[in-house]
Amino acid sequence: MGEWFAENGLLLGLAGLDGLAYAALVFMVAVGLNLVFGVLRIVNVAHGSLFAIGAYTAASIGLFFTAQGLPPAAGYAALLLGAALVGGVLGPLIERVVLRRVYGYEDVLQLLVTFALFMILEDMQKLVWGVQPVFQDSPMKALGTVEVPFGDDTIPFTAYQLFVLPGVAVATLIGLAWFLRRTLTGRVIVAVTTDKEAATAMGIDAVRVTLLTFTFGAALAALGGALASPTTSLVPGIGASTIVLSFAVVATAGLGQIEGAALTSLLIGMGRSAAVYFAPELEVVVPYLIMVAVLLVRPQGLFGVVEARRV
Amino acid sequence: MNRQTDVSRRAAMLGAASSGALLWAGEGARAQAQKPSELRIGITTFLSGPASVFGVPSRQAAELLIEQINRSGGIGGVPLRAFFVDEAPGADHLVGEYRRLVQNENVQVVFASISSGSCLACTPLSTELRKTTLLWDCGTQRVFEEGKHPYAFRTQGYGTPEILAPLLYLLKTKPDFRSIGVINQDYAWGRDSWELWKAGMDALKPGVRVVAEMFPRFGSTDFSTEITRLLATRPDVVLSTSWGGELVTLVRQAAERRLFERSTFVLPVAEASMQSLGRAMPAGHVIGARGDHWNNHPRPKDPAAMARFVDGYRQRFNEYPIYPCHHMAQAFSALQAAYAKAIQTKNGGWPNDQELADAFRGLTFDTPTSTITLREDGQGLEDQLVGLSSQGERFPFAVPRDMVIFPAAMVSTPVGQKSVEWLKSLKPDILAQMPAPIAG
Amino acid sequence: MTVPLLSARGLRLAFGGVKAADGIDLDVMPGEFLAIIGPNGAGKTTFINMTTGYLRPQAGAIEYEGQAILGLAPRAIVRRGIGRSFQLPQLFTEHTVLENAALAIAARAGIWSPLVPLLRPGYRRDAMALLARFGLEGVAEARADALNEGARKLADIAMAVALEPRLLLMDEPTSGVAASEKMGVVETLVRVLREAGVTAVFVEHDMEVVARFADRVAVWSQGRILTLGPPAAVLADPAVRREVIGIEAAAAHG
Amino acid sequence: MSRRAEALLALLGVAALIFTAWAAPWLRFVLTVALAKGLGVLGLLLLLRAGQVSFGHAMFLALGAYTVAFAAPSVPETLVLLPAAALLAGVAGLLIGLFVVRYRDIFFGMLNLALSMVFYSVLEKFYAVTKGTDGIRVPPLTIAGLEPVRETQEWVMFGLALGLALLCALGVRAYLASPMGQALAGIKTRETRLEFLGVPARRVLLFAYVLSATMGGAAGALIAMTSRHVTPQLAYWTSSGELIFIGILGGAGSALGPFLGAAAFELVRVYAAAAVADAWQMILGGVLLAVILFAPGGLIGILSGRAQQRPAGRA
Repeated sequence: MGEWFAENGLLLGLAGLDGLAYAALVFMVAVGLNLVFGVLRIVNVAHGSLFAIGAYTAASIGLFFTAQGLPPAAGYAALLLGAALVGGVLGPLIERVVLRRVYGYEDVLQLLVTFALFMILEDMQKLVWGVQPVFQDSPMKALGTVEVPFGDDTIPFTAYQLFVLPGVAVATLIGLAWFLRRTLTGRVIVAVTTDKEAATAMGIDAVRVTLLTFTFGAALAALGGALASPTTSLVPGIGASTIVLSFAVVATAGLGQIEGAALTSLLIGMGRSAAVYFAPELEVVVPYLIMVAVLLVRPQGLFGVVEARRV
Repeated sequence: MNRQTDVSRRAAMLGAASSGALLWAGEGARAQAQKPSELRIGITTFLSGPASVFGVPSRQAAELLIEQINRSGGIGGVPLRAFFVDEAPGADHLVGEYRRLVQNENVQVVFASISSGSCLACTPLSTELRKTTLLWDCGTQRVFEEGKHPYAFRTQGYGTPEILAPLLYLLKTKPDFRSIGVINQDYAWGRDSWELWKAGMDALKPGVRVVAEMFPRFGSTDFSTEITRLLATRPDVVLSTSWGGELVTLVRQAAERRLFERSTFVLPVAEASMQSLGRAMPAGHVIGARGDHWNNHPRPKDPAAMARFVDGYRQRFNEYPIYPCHHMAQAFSALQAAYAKAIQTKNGGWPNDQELADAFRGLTFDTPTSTITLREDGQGLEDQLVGLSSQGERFPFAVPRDMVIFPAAMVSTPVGQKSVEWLKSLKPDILAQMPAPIAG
Repeated sequence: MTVPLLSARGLRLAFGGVKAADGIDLDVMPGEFLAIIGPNGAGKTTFINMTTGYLRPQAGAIEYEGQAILGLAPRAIVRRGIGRSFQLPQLFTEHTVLENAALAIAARAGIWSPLVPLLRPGYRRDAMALLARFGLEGVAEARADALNEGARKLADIAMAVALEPRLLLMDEPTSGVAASEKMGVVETLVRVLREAGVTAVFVEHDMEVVARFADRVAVWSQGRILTLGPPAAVLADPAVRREVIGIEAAAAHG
Repeated sequence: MSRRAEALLALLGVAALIFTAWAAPWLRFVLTVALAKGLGVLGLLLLLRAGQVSFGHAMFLALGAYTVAFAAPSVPETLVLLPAAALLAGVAGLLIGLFVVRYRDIFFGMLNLALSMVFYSVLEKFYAVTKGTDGIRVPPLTIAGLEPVRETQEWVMFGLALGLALLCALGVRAYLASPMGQALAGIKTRETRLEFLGVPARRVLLFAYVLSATMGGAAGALIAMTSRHVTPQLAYWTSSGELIFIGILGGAGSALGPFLGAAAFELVRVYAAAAVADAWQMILGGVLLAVILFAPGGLIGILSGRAQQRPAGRA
């Protein structure tokens, strides 16, 4: 064991750096999904589509800015603008026009409504953005690379991957924690998450909270997509693979738990990149194995609270 | 045989009034054919999902070609009409669609599939339903090496030449490489192409160290971990047969982190992604096109035809055609040639399914760049053009320089042999047969 | 001296800092009707939950018919003959009352016959007979969630009785029942339980019900038993009147 | 729906299926696959009865399909492979069920999803054995030792699927009416009460789970034998989503629902794909949305005139 570490310790360190960036992106998407699930109790399959549309929108705005001759830093404004636009327009639209009609329906129907939305939005992306890969990497290029020492060698990492992604994720985590615990609106969201009936009985306007939370969750998904867009090329189908991973995070984290989502994302990110180095055939199943293992030990998820069954 | 008719008769009786239907549907491939009012073609291609990157341009090419052919009188005076089918929902859905095309839309020919999985699922059906099927883009060597398909023909090259040509090119231009890392998509093509490459490489240059074998999930959007691993292990050569959005992402992420400065890349399917990458594609790496149809082909057989197709496509769709468009054009070219041959054989009569298939066997047809011959097993022989990536004035994206045109027969597995076995039996003297590079 | 049917010794259970059971000792005698009274949060329901295997005490022992039952799963305890009803009636809300009753009948007989309908003639007859004992035959075909509270309480108890328990623990059988129906509900269930010879422990807030129907009363407070005795004596106890009934009266009016 | 109406509907459905399969030969294939999927959905419906949504049920269909693909070269006999696939899926259902029936709601759904994705990855990753995403081709099979011609083979598979569908629909109908089936429905509304009736809720759910896995295995085997090609896509999460889709489209209220839903689903998909090959997904999504919003009882609900009845809210 010690020998193995001596040999592979450095590689493990590199894997950690990669895992961090990956975890940051996973977290951005999963935390929004988890927040929405906490309040609406709907597993929103269309969350992945919001991620994809956020990415496409941010890239389009970024390309437009570049075409206007704006400096690369404007790319960052494009990311935020894209996320805000998608969250602010699509979020309320989906919640008010579709989801609101099915509250009180059986879980499976609510879930399927979002599945239907997912199918519609997937084809819509194709109609709007076509099928050729779209990319816009000026935000990543603007920051250049950082040489990370590796034995006698150095390995270039992009500063975007090393600092921006984890930085935004940590800021989101801290900001969300502060928002949920210290602001009135945040506490209301927590109250509804914990016990919707009681919260409504106390006079909380559940309709408003629901709209707000969904919009917020949609914006987080779109921001995740926007953040991912400079590092990847956007093609049809990126939403489908993102969402299924977020499902695993939500169940592992515990419902509505943002710290749980952060820890789970970190576990998944690290586990995945370690797998790429040492057991590539496990790469895809790592998130699911983590989930099964966690639920075996903690049936309510990492940070989940046992829901009191009233008798 | 007796047993079969027995069961058949019983089923006919069981199925109440169905005996009529059995006769009707059992119409043989040898029945006399009437000249139809239109020549119906079923085309399966990816219209959704990640592979629509190939599927949609090829559909556009097909529509353009059909218009052109119909404007000049169709085939044998019969106008063409295409029925497109999306491959994305999977093989089980596609085999149903294949049946629909044949049994309901009454297509005369099916152009089947980008995905190897789809081809493997469709070719047996071509035998069952006795319908001529052109494998217009899929590359798996398994189709014709593991079975006989009298009604299936591949109007382009396939995995073995598409891998062997870049390998030979690498061995010739960078003979002293000692280590290699591979990063392929995790599906049949990614796996098969590595197996082919490894077999050839071990035969022609034994002792190359494989420092990383990575098969990230099909549809991956991030390769930073894989790139870090390649940066850390410093292979002389990085092979990737990836395509589409994944190749674009891989190249951009690798270029940003200067992996292209440490290792020589070999990208056999690069051509389709060059436009998306534009100036982001680094120069001096081995790139292939699954054929010989690079836009800067040094000596196309019919430059006018090449220009007509490329310019026509560009005018309509505002982008250069990529290799699936060329493969689609090859399928149409083969179709025209085969019908011409069959109609001539029949003295002007319209061929039935059997006669049409007979016309395809051994057929030679023109492409803008060369000619392709369909061997007796149905496999087409397409030349391979490989070179080093370079950026220039003429195109806003990378095209090859120092191009080598590999004659198809040189790099294709002989009929009746299996690719991996054949590659293992290669001797280094094959390098001596390699034509000289053309500057471009 | 008769042997107690149920005997609890030294039960302790705390949730965080709240002591829901702080050394409970209690014997339930065969055939008696024992009422448990006390303010909310005194640990009355906790006692029922511990006895029926729903909660596990941190310390103590429970014997039923001379055998330890602590640590058994609820359904094992049910099978030994301890039934319970719930403050919030636990009916299968999407089933009819008849189906609810028939499921209880089937549960006693064993449900592992996947191809014979639940409402086979035998079960239907037994279920109707069961409902008739509780005066519920008129609502047999109604969906369980359409009943009024009194009927729901009776249906809930009927399902427990269907298993032919020897001891029945009832958690507030009259709470939420309209005042006009309350005595009718209690009279019905006391009649059925007496006929069946079931020993009963019930948590109750209505002192009139306690005074009329209980053989003994246990007064609960902060996880302990304050007093235990015949209703007349206990309800007359000034401490009980002040600590328990006073609060009850105030709560009832608030 | 009354017994007579249901029986009438079933008869009409069978007649319509046979007529369509006879009149349009290419639909015979589509309908066979639809019947097979309906069988898989029927299993899923059992779990829905308990209020549990398995988001990974397609793994059992894939298991059945791959059983056929792997075993067919050595045992090319339909009447052996079909029960073998069902049995194997049932055993897998028992093993997986022992684990997942301890969980409810989203945890149940997501664990099933996770396990199906693990299975999907195994099918995809172990290329040397499974041929990866290319999938495995199923050789022609014998039926009771005979090798029928293609046309007859198609009819036999259609008949087999139809027979099995009817048999299972009747079986499920009886099961759901039995005390066990009613207890299963009790898990959805009052699981605590079940425990206090002395009924082990987990075992009730486990029985349903094994049953649904077995039907899933049979469904997968039928699909493999009909399409004669299996790919890992069968186990992907969207395939599981599709099964739930079909269940709701058809209506969860009757054992006929899944088959009605599956036939409608396959036909809509085929015709949508034929009409607009690159936006069929959007059409399916639109249909699904419309059904949930305007007819939550599904097609069965519409047919029995109860489309207006809203589903019960969460208790």
